[in-house]
Amino acid sequence: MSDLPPRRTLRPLVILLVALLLCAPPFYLDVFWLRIGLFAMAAAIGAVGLGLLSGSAGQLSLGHSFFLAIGAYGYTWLAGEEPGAGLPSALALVAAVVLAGLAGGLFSPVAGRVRGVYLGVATLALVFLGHHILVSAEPVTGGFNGLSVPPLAVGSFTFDASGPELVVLGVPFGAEERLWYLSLALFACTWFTARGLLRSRAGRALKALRDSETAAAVMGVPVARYRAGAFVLSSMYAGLAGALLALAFRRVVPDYFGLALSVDYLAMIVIGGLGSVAGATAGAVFVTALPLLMTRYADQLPLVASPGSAGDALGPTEASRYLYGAAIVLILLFAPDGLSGLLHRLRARIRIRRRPAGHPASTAPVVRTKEHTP
Amino acid sequence: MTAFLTSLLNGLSLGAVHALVALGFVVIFKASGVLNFAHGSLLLLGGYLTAVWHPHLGFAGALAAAVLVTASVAGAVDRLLLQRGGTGPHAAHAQTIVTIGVDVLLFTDLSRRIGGDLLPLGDPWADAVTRIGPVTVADSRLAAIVVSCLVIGAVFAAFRYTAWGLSLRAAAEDAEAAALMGIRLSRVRTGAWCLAGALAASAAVFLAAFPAPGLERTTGQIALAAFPAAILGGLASPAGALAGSLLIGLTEAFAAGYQSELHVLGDGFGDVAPYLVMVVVLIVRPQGLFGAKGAARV
Amino acid sequence: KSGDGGDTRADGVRTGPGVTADTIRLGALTDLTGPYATLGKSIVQAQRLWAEQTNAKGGICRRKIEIVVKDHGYDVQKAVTAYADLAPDVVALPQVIGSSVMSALLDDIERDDILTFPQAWSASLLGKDAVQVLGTTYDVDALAAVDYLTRVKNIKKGDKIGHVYFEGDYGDNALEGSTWAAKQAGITVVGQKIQATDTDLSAQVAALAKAGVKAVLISAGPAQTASLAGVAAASGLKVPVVTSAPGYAPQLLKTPAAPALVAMLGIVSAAPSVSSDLPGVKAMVTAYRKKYPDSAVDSGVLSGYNAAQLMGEDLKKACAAGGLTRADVIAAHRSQTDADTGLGTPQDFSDPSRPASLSTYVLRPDTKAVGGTVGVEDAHRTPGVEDYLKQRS
Amino acid sequence: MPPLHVRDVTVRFAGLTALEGVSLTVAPGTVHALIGPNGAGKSTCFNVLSGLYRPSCGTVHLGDTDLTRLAPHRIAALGVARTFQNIVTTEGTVADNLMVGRHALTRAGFAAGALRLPYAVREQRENLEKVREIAELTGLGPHFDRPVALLPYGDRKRVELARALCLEPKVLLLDEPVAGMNAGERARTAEVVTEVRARLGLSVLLVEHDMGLVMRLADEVTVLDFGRLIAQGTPDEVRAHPQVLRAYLGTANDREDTA
Amino acid sequence: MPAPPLDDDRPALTVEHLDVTYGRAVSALRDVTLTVPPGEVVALLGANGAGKSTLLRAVSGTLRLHRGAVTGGRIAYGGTVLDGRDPVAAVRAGVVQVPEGRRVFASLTVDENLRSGGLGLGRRAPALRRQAREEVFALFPRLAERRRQAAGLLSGGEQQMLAMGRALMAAPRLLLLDEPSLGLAPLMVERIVEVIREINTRGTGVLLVEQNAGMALSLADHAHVLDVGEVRLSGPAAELARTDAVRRLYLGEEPDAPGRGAA
Ligand SMILES: Nc1ncnc2c1ncn2[C@@H]1O[C@H](COP(=O)(O)OP(=O)(O)OP(=O)(O)O)[C@@H](O)[C@H]1O
Ligand SMILES: Nc1ncnc2c1ncn2[C@@H]1O[C@H](COP(=O)(O)OP(=O)(O)OP(=O)(O)O)[C@@H](O)[C@H]1O
Ligand SMILES: [Mg+2]
Ligand SMILES: [Mg+2]
Repeated sequence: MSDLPPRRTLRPLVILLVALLLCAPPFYLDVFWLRIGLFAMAAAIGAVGLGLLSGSAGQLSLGHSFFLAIGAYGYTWLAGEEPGAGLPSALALVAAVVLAGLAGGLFSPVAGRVRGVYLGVATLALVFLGHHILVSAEPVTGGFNGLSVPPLAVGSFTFDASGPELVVLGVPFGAEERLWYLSLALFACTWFTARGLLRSRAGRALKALRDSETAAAVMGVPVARYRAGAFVLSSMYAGLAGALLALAFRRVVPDYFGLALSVDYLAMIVIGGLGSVAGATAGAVFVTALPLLMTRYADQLPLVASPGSAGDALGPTEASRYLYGAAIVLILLFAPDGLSGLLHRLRARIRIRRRPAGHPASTAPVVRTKEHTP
Repeated sequence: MTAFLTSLLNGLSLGAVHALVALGFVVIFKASGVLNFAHGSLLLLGGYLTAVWHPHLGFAGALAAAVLVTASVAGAVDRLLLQRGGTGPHAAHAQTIVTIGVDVLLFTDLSRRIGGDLLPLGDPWADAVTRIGPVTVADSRLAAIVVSCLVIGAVFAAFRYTAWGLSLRAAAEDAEAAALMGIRLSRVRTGAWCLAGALAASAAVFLAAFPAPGLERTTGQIALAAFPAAILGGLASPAGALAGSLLIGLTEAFAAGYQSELHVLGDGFGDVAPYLVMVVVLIVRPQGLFGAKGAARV
Repeated sequence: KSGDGGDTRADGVRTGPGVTADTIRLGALTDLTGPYATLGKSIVQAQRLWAEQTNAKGGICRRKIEIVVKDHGYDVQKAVTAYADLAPDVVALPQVIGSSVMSALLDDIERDDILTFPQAWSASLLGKDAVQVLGTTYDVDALAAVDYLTRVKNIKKGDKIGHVYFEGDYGDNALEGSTWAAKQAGITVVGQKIQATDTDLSAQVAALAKAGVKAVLISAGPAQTASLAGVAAASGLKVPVVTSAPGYAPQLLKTPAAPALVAMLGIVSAAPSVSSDLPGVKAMVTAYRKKYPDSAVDSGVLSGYNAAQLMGEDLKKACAAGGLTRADVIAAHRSQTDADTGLGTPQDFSDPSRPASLSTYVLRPDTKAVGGTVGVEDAHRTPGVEDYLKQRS
Repeated sequence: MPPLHVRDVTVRFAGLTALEGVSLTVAPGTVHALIGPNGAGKSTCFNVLSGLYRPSCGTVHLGDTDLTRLAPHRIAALGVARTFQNIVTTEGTVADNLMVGRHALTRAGFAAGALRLPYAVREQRENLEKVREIAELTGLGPHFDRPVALLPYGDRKRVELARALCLEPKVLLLDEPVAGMNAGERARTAEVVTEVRARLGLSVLLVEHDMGLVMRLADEVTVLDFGRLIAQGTPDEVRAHPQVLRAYLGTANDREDTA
Repeated sequence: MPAPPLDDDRPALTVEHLDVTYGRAVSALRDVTLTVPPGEVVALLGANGAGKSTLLRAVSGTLRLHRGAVTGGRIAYGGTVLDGRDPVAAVRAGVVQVPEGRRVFASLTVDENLRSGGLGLGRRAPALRRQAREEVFALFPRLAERRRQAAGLLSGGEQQMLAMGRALMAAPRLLLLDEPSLGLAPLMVERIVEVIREINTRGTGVLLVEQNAGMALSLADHAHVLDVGEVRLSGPAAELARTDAVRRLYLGEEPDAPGRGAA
């Protein structure tokens, strides 16, 4: 899209600034905030994956939590000792991602053929089947109680507080601080690859497929293979996100990977704005952080009683649920194309004001006609 | 044999209740392209209102009032929250997520009110059962079968033969062209939401009635089972919703009824069996059992 | 970020996180908005009541008790964050609700050395120094249930009994107990696994009827118990049904299934019925009703209050030994071999890998009684329970 | 350039025979027009050629390659490109749409794209150049970076043409390429077709109701009616064919031809 | 299609100083003024992107669906103000559009598509409806053969006929046609011409957007030429047909090039 010259020269500077900003929190924030950050970054990686699938390839998936589970359990089991393969943990991380991709590939008879909402509900099956397996296959998954997650170690450096103590600029680096930088690095990879993909040949083919299967096929796009490919890819991002979440939680339990989690991811990509990496990220931060923050600070709101007080007083969790629900509704009411759409519109408006009557600022296309007779 | 018949009847009646819920999904999806995640909460709302009002209005009165109010709430959600969101290409997605927000709000409020209670709805069937040969079925379930057959038939006819049904299908196909035919898009759509709300409220009665112990805060989660039912039938048609629901109901009942025989697949397999059936059906027919293979020719 | 080193206060008491010169902070990770909201509320209120009473009597170790409550709504992620938020400034957790929450926190709790009383009674929580399951575990209850059926309800060798159980720890653990006990008695168990969302048990009842069971155990929630009893009664499967404490709630007596429940149900529980006339229970019920006139008194109140009192005993003992650090509290706790709060049977906390108590009561529903139950059998030990524990370990 | 042979193709739908034993050959480097009344089966024929429909009997060959049972993307990869009668474009700019047209000619896959491997980046850059040339050629230059959805009908039609050209096809199937254009624009589009044919030597199969255009461009004409072939020959032969006059052109045609 | 009886207070469509903008930035029409007098056929010509469809959208009230808006001027049909209203108002007033690109309801049958055309009229006697449908079938026999077929499976030309028939079911008093000859075979174009003449003689006004200028000008009483959003030429159709610019641009009669087909 139109890159105005001044912005282009500013770009490396902006990137540098953002990178610095993202590296700062471990020095200033306490564990509560760092944890929120960890969850948000992991969620962002997963959301970017789902965004590729839903936003770009037009496929709905409610099975994302299944692939998160594969990543999380995959890492835990592969790196674990008691039940586990005892692989070096860094290798296990990579293998977990591959494993999630394989699982996505196994689903390709469905993912390659079934479209849109149909796929969405078909993937629902994965969540329930997955849960069933996680609970039943106790020797591998630890059953209902799950497994404790071995820390990640690269060489002699471990990403938790167990290794030799590490103090950077006067700040002791515990598990959260170390994991912060790991997550940040992996998130940067995600950002880089996902954006690259969206603008590449494969990304365009996926979008073509979304808008018209026939047209795409006639232009030479192998439909089923690309659909399945998008699914595998999104599973791999989910796997990575799952493994990171496991590292942040330090324990994996099957109940966490339920339908609610899948729905959360769906909410992330739409609230952020479908089809863009930045949107998915923004949505992930919003959906992850908001409830946690609200639960923490809700008791400072007026009318909210402390948890468990007598009578029918409004408890903080309920207050935060209300606020969360209302936030979702309001955001999409005023920004139907999500947070990133809102930003775009603001930017476009500023640009119009700057040079009135110019060439049309490219707004999102308005009416997409359906696929009709060729 | 008795066990088989019991499972069969159980499955049919379960499927009939699912069908009421699934039909609501289908109608909403058709009218607005939205996957209504708030459907379970609407259902809960209908049930809750019936439970609260039946001591004052009697069961029939309370049910009528609850159906009316739930329908209005559903309509209002559509009119005030969803339709405001505009008509962009992603509008249906955004609206789908708005329903998640609505669900959070409704569910939080209702579960705050219901708490851990099990609310009786005061339905006339109470714990009466009927013996059919060697099998017993709860009267409420027989009522469910009858009611949902009637309701689904009516909705089916409305889809086919009334101006509203035609408008709805036309609008679903191409909103702009429908507008050019003088169809009031938002009214048609809101009508569909109201209908779905009414269906959800009536389903609540059967879900909370006798074999179940009463209305709980989790009663709405049954809506999840309606997802596969709706999809299995193909989101396109009410008849599909019925067929899908019956299939799901039967699967569930048989998987539970023959759990010990299915032991090798892990205990509790009955709860996932419907999903497996759904996946298998979708592999064979990606558009669901009754889904048209896309009327647009290629 | 302070370590658990243990500073020594002016009064000579070693203290660590959660304890200052004039307060002792206890934490509660509870569910006030999720599936266990009723239970959570009862426990929180009961423990608040206890704290108030204790503080009125001058507190413990000359310090006021303060209970910090965090609601996780049965959401694991929220629970983990809430724990991270809570853990640094409490000394112990007299309440954690939710098996999956407990599993997710287990490692952290052990690492942080926080004495925790989970409101979950699975045997899988045994064997951790910092975690104490109060009373009996689910399997021990199931043993008692089978014993009750054979002793009182005429279930004989060669009979079949059904066991409907929840997926997860609760059900698995109970099934383990029932299966063992049944095997000893020459009885066959027909299992039916269900999920928390199943509230219509027609299919399960049909399957059990087909199998020809003579009695049914149910390890699920109150809604499931009601449905089971109702359907069974209506379809002519008139057999005794036995559940454990989590499978029953007084609200059930307002449902259509009430007559069936009154007629068929027995409840095995480590705690006496709330309507029992143990003096401790009576006093507590009176005080609770006075403070919370609008709340129902149910078994959650009893177990919450009991937990708080036991925690109080631990704190007192630790104080007497000169320290209130987390390690001191755990040490004090493990030194109790006969803790009796007057709310039921005495408990022995010295061996982390054994249930704290092996005695169970049998109760039955009663529409008129406080808490909806009355006692049927007093606390007693199920014969064979020691053998069971031996083969378990 | 291989010839395209259609032999004895029959297509049936429930209760309807859309094509019945139709045969035709598009000789290399020629423009072959396929005309006929509405519903005669022209688009159906295109759908068979591009692999979207399976004929119930008959075969399609490109040179020696049998296309009859190939998947659409395989056929595209062999160099058969088409446009649609009802415009089918994707969301995104003209450039995006045209780049999709290059799909069969490029190789970078998911991984190469995600990791931005040098060869993928180079490939993309080179193809963008090609695509821009084609856009200029078809008169889409000024719209290159505009979203297609905002373009008027005529320009969207041109996007389709350009996208098909991006495939660098051996055979180009055009379904009513000038519908929705006025006379001047039609003439320009005709020029484009003539030019690419001359430059690339490709064969064109053309469906069009604008007889003027057909007469001007076509080397050979096949006429269908109710799925059956009723005439075949040079434009002038066909124009005089009585059955064609009756079924398709109408008797008034000669008079109004130059209106 | 039962057209309204010929009476003398039949309204005219008046468009005055109309400005239309898309997405708050793209100006698509500027100061466009034209009228469609009662019972006349008015043709609207113009190159791709001139704004013809935009004008029809403005009259029908569907601009909003394309993120466009009337930013100035007014549109009225008789006494009914149409700018800023919704499509329903236009249909109620008797203004019915056949949109560009057919837009039939693909999964509905041909019959149902036709029925949907009458929906804007509210309740109507079934007999009337049946009669209207029979008339459409008489005009396009091909549709009668395909009446139970899903419209999406029709051929392009058949869909165009259906779109036209569907609009006729609404008993329009003013018909807005956006390229009705699109994709039609020459014989069928002649047929459409006859149909337009026919309904016009029954008193229905027609605003005809056409790329087939020869056909349009032969049908129309008046014609206007739009150029990049502004009216460039207007006048009686016959006169316009003699103008050089029109001959060259829209009739394709370049000095040395042979004329192109009527179709
Ligand atoms: N998928 C399908 N199912 C059923 N009938 C079909 C299908 N595709 C085409 N038809 C029918 O086959 C006939 C031929 O259609 P086709 O689209 O090939 O016509 P055409 O020659 O392209 O006409 P036009 O010039 O109007 O585009 C039509 O009557 C159409 O209704
Ligand atoms: N939704 C939209 N948003 C922005 N600009 C638009 C939109 N729709 C049309 N335009 C622009 O408005 C102008 C007029 O378009 P319009 O569709 O009215 O042209 P037209 O005369 O009907 O052309 P054609 O004969 O090709 O159909 C064009 O420049 C077009 O790009
Ligand atoms: Mg065609
Ligand atoms: Mg136009």
